[in-house]
Amino acid sequence: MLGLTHYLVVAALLFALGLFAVVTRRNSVTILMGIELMLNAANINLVAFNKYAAPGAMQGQIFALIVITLAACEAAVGLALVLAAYRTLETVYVDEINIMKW
Amino acid sequence: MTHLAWVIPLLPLAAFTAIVFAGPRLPGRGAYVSIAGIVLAGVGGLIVLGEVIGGARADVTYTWAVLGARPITVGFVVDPLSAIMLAMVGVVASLITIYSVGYMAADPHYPRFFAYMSLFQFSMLFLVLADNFLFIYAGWELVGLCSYLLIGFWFERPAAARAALKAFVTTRVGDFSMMIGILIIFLHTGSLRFDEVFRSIQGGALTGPLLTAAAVLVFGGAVGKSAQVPLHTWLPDAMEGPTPVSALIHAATMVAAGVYLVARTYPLFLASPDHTALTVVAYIGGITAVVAATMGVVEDDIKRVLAYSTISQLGYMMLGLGVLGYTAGMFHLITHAFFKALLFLGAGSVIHAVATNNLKQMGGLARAMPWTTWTFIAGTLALTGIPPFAGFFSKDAILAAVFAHHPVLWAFGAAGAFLTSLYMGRLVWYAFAGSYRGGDPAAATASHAHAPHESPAVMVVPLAILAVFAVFLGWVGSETLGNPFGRFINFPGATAEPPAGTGAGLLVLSIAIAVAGWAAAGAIYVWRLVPSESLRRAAPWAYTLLVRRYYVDDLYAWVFLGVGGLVMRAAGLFDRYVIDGLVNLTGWLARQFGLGLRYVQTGREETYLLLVFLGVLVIVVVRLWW
Amino acid sequence: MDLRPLIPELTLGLLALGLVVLDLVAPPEDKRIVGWAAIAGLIVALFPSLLQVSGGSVLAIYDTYAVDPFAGFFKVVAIVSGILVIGAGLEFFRDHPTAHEGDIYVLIVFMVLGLAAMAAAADLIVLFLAIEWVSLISYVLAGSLKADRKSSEAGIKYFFYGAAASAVMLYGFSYLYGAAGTTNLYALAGRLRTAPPGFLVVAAVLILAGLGFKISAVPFHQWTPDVYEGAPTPIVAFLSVASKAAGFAALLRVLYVALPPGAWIGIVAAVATVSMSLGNLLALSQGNIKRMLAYSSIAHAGYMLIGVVAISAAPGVLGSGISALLFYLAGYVFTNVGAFSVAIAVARATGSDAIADYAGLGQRSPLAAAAMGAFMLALTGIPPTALFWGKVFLFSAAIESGFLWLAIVGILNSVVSLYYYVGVIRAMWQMPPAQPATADGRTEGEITPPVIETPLLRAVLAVTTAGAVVPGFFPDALVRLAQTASLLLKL
Amino acid sequence: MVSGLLSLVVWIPIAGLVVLLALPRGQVRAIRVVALVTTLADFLASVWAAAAFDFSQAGTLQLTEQTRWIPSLGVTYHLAADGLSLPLVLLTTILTVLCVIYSWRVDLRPKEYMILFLLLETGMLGVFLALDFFLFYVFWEVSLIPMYFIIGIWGGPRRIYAAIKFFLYTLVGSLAMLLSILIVYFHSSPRTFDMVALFQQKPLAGDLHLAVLAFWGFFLAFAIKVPMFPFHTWLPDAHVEAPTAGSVLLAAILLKLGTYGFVRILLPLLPAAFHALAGMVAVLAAIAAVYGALVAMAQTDLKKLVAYSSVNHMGYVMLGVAAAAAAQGQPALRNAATIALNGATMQMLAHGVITGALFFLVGVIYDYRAHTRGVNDFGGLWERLPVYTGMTMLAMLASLGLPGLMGFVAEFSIFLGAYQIYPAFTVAALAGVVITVAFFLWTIYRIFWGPLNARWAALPDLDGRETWTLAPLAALMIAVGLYPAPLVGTINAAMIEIMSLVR
Amino acid sequence: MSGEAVVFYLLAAVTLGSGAVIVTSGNIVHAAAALVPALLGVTGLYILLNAEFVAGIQVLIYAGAITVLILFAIMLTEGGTGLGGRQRNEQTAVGAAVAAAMAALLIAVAVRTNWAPPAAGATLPSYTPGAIGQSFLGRNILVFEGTSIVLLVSLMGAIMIARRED
Repeated sequence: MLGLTHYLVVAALLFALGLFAVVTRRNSVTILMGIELMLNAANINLVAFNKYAAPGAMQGQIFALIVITLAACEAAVGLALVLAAYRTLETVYVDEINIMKW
Repeated sequence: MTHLAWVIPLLPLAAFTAIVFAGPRLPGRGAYVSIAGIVLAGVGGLIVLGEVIGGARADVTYTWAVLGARPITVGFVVDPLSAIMLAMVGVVASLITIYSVGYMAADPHYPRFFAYMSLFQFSMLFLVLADNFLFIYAGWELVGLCSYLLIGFWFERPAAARAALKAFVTTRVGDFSMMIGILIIFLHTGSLRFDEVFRSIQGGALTGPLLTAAAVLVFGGAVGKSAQVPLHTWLPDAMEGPTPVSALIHAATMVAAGVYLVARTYPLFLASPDHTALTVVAYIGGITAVVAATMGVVEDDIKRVLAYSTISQLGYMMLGLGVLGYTAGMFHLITHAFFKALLFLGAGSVIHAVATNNLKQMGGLARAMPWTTWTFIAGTLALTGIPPFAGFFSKDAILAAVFAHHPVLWAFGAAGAFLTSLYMGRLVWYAFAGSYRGGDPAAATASHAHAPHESPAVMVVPLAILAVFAVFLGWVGSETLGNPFGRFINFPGATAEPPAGTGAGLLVLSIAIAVAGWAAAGAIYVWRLVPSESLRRAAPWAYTLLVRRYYVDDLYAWVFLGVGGLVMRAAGLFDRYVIDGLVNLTGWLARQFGLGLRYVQTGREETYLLLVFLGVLVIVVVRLWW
Repeated sequence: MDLRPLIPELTLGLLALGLVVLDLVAPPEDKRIVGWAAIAGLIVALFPSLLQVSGGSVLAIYDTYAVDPFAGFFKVVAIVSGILVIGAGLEFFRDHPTAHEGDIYVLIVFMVLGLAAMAAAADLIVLFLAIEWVSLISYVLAGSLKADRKSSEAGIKYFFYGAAASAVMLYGFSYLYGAAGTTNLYALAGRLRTAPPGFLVVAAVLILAGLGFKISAVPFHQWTPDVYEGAPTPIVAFLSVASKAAGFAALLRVLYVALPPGAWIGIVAAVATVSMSLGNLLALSQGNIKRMLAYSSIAHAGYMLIGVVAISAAPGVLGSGISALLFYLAGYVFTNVGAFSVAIAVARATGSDAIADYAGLGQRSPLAAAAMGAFMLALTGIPPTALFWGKVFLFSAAIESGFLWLAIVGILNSVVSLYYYVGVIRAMWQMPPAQPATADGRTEGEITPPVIETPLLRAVLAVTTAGAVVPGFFPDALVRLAQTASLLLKL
Repeated sequence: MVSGLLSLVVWIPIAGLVVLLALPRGQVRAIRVVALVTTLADFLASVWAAAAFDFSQAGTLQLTEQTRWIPSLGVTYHLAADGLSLPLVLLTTILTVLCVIYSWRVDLRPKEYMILFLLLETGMLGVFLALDFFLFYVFWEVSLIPMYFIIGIWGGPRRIYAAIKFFLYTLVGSLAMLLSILIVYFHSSPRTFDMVALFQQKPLAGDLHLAVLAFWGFFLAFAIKVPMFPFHTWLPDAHVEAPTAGSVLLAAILLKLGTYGFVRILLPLLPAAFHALAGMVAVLAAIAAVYGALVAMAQTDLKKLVAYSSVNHMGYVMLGVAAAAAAQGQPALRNAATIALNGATMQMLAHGVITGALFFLVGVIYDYRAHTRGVNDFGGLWERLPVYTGMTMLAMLASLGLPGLMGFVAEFSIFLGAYQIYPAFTVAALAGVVITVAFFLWTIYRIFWGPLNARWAALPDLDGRETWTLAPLAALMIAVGLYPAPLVGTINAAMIEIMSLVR
Repeated sequence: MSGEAVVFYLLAAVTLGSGAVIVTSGNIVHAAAALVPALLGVTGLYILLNAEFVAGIQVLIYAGAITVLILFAIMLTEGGTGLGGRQRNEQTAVGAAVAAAMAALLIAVAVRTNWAPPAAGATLPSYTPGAIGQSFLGRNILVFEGTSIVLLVSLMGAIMIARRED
């Protein structure tokens, strides 16, 4: 029987994939993609919980909608920052961006 | 004026204050003020003595401070013991101060000398009048301070400076012991006043070994101050001070304060079970009497010979007190004060004339300075116990008392008497007999162009007066005259009568011993039957032992300067590197820890991001499974 | 729908929109007018918020928004720091000309609104929205000096760190929603009572990642030094006080209202310990004032977390963790903004953020130096300053709630912190001003020009110094304020 | 009785400080005059306070001022004086005057210098007079900061190290004390920060473990300030680097804050805990007495030597305090404890006067004459500088406890009292006295005696200002040494009162 | 196995498979391209979960806007080749371990927690766009208004950052 747990497991795996991308990728754009995967994983949770755990209202879906919107904002701001950094620092690889440390 | 006796010490104090603030502008550049102070004090002392002989007594007390619920009362006591000391100090100090006018005439720090003298006189008189441990301790320290300042009077001489330091520190070791004794006494009797303390002890407040310990510890102070073995080493060095100082402080008064302390606190010693404390006193005194005398025999410095003699005589006094010869000990203290002051002043007169302390460079002074010579010889005879001079009576009384209680110690005393005659004879022959050996021709042209000559009257007159005392004072303790001294100064329960029938024999024996000493001196130094060189060759080890002063100084130097210095340096290094090192290490570690940790802050985003997730995992894992 | 509880937010929103328009019409060469207008507007907006501090508690807008004294306090904090930071910014941007100066002021005002929402959010969705709102503006502001390499780096680092942290937090929110079936914080509380402890711990930690990032608590702190060093100084000042304050507001509301204490107390205590210790130890070896203040800010997050841990039902201000925290935050706002303001002024004169370049400041610019000295001592917690009392209250709260060891850790850390705070003082008064010798060996006159003390700078310093010091002498008013505001809405 | 007198004493320096702030930096003379007038006024105010003080009731707190300060916390502004604090206040005001006189020639940043001294004065006076824990704590810390600057700006070559060490070390202690204050507060009922009330309540009396914990907090603060044996290493560094007037106040007053805290706070507040740990304190005190003297002897820097002699002397004070603590619950020892405590308090004053004078004297030779403090660099100075030599020897003799001078009265009382309670430690401390004698005399020997070192053939003797700086202290040493009864009586009354709280 | 389950597993496979490509691909353009099926797979899951409106928005915003944005960014920075050298940093192994551990933790929580039981008798409401719109103007108005402000602010910010300084 297909249930809540299935969705949660998929979400968890997706989250882990995103996490893996975030911590191992050098290119900042790919890191951003990883973050989007993590947000999507959370959204799967929200929508799944809305169906199985809180069917009476639609807060989960509303939450997911907001997250999607915010993800877009985040992407816009993030990519703008990446572009700006690319102009001054001439790289998009985050491990090369370390003037400041210690 | 017995009740006003406390004013007496204030006279020299006033003189001191005046000289300190107005020094050179005062009459006689301060000397006259100082003399006025002490002479007035001396007259006062004599008056008090007279009144006390007439039966007057006084004990003036007031509250020093209220500590806790208990007021600590202190005050001054006038009784025979303090009266006789008062008079003795006053008279001797007056004469010595007058003498100093001549002796110190050429010194650039003339006013300062008299200031110190006045301060000392104040302290000594204050000590004598004290009726409690606090004051006696205070006076004790103050006389020590004056001694320190006066030994180091010629502070620019390194030897004098070192001697001063040594004197103060060594006596302080004794004071340390005395303070502990006082603390024990206060703890058990709750008072510092002698009369209350003794009453409590009689009441059983302090008994047994602890009482003995307290008495011996108090005696420790006397050992230091009176230069008894083993704290005797400072006194010969103290001769670096001006000679009047040696006469006043290091012969007549301050060093005798130790004896006075024992006499003053005699009930404490008496109460000690089996007289243990007194036995300790007696043995220390007896040993000192002999040991110091032996060292005197090989000494060439005229003042040092007298210093050893002083130590030895103080040993006699202790010996006397220790064998219940209370009267005898005190009597010897008084007579000794006069004739030893006389001897020192005489030596000073000699030194003044020949500008050296070395006996080997004197000789034949009898012709040049007759007054000095004859007064000196009077003093010597008194010291060596030749009748009818003063020392004979007092020393004989001691020896009689010793014989009564400790025949073994009598042997010590007898040996000491023999040695006394020996070294004094040696001194007299070297200094006054024969022909003048000093006066290096080259140096003679400079300051002492002429041969030695007699000192000025201001120095000779005190010598003469003291000589009178040295000759006649003994009679006040003479049994033939009914021993007025003994009737005046005595302690109930402390009697030392020699066994019946032995009195006359002993008397003869002691005279014989003294004469034998003189004879030996004559044989060695005058007629050269047994020349000193041959003695030296016969027992070189003995000679070296004596010249090295039994290696005690060397031992102390090794222990206190060597080992003590090592400990001190070790403490300094320990503090700097271990204690402070730990403090700095803490700071250093924190800093290094921070320096090391900051490499976690790599500056690279991927580390940061990894640590976010790792952080979450770690916290969860730790919280749930650990 | 009753909009009256939202008057502060509406005021701020209208102000922000008005400023957008003003920014559009203002001539490009004089965008400073936007800043002045923002200050004026914020001062006006301060009053409705102030009224809320002593007002009643109510849940507005279908129970999604809490209007209580607690939120009111944080609104005041946000607005006051906004005013001060814009003032400092007007000073800062004199030397950093940018076409976006006006935009920056507008964004700051928008951020104040977001901070207000963070403090008042009573619903997970609103809270997440508010946090993202604030974060997005923060990223932009941090990277706003585009020509500056450090600023760009700061923007990038901040962004990715923040995005990752909020993704983790969102996951935690989703779990809470799943376990309780509601997004309302107050409704959550009741439904989570039966949740298994393991679940609660995981959820709490996931949420802590996002909020810990906001308040710079270890181990979610690592953006802090780099962003503080690289971002424009006024922005850093704003992040260090307002953003941190709002983070604490959200943290307190989520932890106190929604989650049972057993799930998080131990964790937060540990985080507090590590934050204090790591922040202080790492600050010891910093040579850049902004970086040093970054580590210091991590350490202060640790101190303030003591107030979060110290839940106790004790009456009175001594012993109440929340009021201690609020008091501390209030003092911290003035102190830290003041310190950054001096840093701005010094950097204007010397062109450097190095602490070594503060040498001789005590002689050249006694006023600025004295203010900085006061701030440094205040950050150490030396009386009589506001932060001294703040620490007293925090430690007493810890003791009262059985966390004596935490107070001891705090004290040891205060000692460590003295070393680097005094480092600044030492540079200002004990080091001679740098006088490099010229080629022929003569020394030139002072090469470092004195700080230009503009009236604006003086005003900012006067306000911040007063805020940092006066409560040290007379803490009573602030104590009462914190006490009132600690009454966070409970159902 | 005039109310507000103590406030006047505490705040006059701040008034002067405000005036100084307004003065332009260049008006050096005016700055000095204002500072002098302020400190003199404060001295007169303290004398006025002493005049208003009822010495027949010296044990009770008088001239009390109590107003609300932070009502929400129950913190009050509570000042009062008794036989313990009043002499310390007088000592503080007079020494500050002397410091200002001595510092007349300080040319480096005189404005800041004087401001800091005035601030320091307020801090110190406040500590002695405050009877509310928070007021006390605030003053305690306020006295810390100016001293940091005084060392750090006007100090010697290693001033930066010394100043931060001083600051860090004392801050460790004061924060620990803060913690203990809070612990005590939370266990009081009704909750209060008022010392007098807390002394009566003894909040932790029932819980020895917690009381011991609170004790350690206070102990750390006071022991570091005193400084007691293992916590003393900040002192030599601070003293060596501090400018002369700073050293003087540091030694004479700031160290007393620690011992004052022991007597005023720890004894009556946590008697049981103190009793439990009195043995440890006594051991540390005895170690300090001997070890401090030994280390002092090893020093060749005159200032360091005097600094370590402070460690040694404060060891005596702590021995007295420990003895008092040990007497808790034993009425038989009450009287001995009171005597020891009297001695300890007396020693605070004596050490303040004597060591203050000694640091002035070191400064005289170092600042304006020889520019060296190496004990071995001198020799035979007596010849050139008789007045200076006399003053120094007087101070050193007083310091080594010569009867007739102030230090003896104190040491004697300590030993008299402490012997009954800690005989072995007292004997150890007495051995320390012997070492003290040795190193002071050795120092005198090396500096003043022997042949004159030709390097110093042109040194001038004390000038008028220096003489006037030192004369009052010398007079005090002698006067109290000769006639201690009034001072001891005043202190004694207070000590009886404090011991009655040690139950 | 029901048809729903088949669809679920298919969608899960597509989502996770594409996700794996995203995180492992050496070519960033490939990674960006793989984002589209991954996001569409999630969309499918939304539909399975009766969230049609969310699914629509997901397609619009994610698959449409965000992917395009990302591609733009890649082209602007890497010149469109997607081959910018090494894509993976040194901490791959640690990262994999952390990811695995995190997955394990989250799955454990997902499996072992008793999630909120649906209220008795509660039925799924119809998640029509209309209903959602009603919610946004009613219960969730604050979120709605807030989001609009955030959009405005992000726009301002993104423009400000992305624009070249004149």
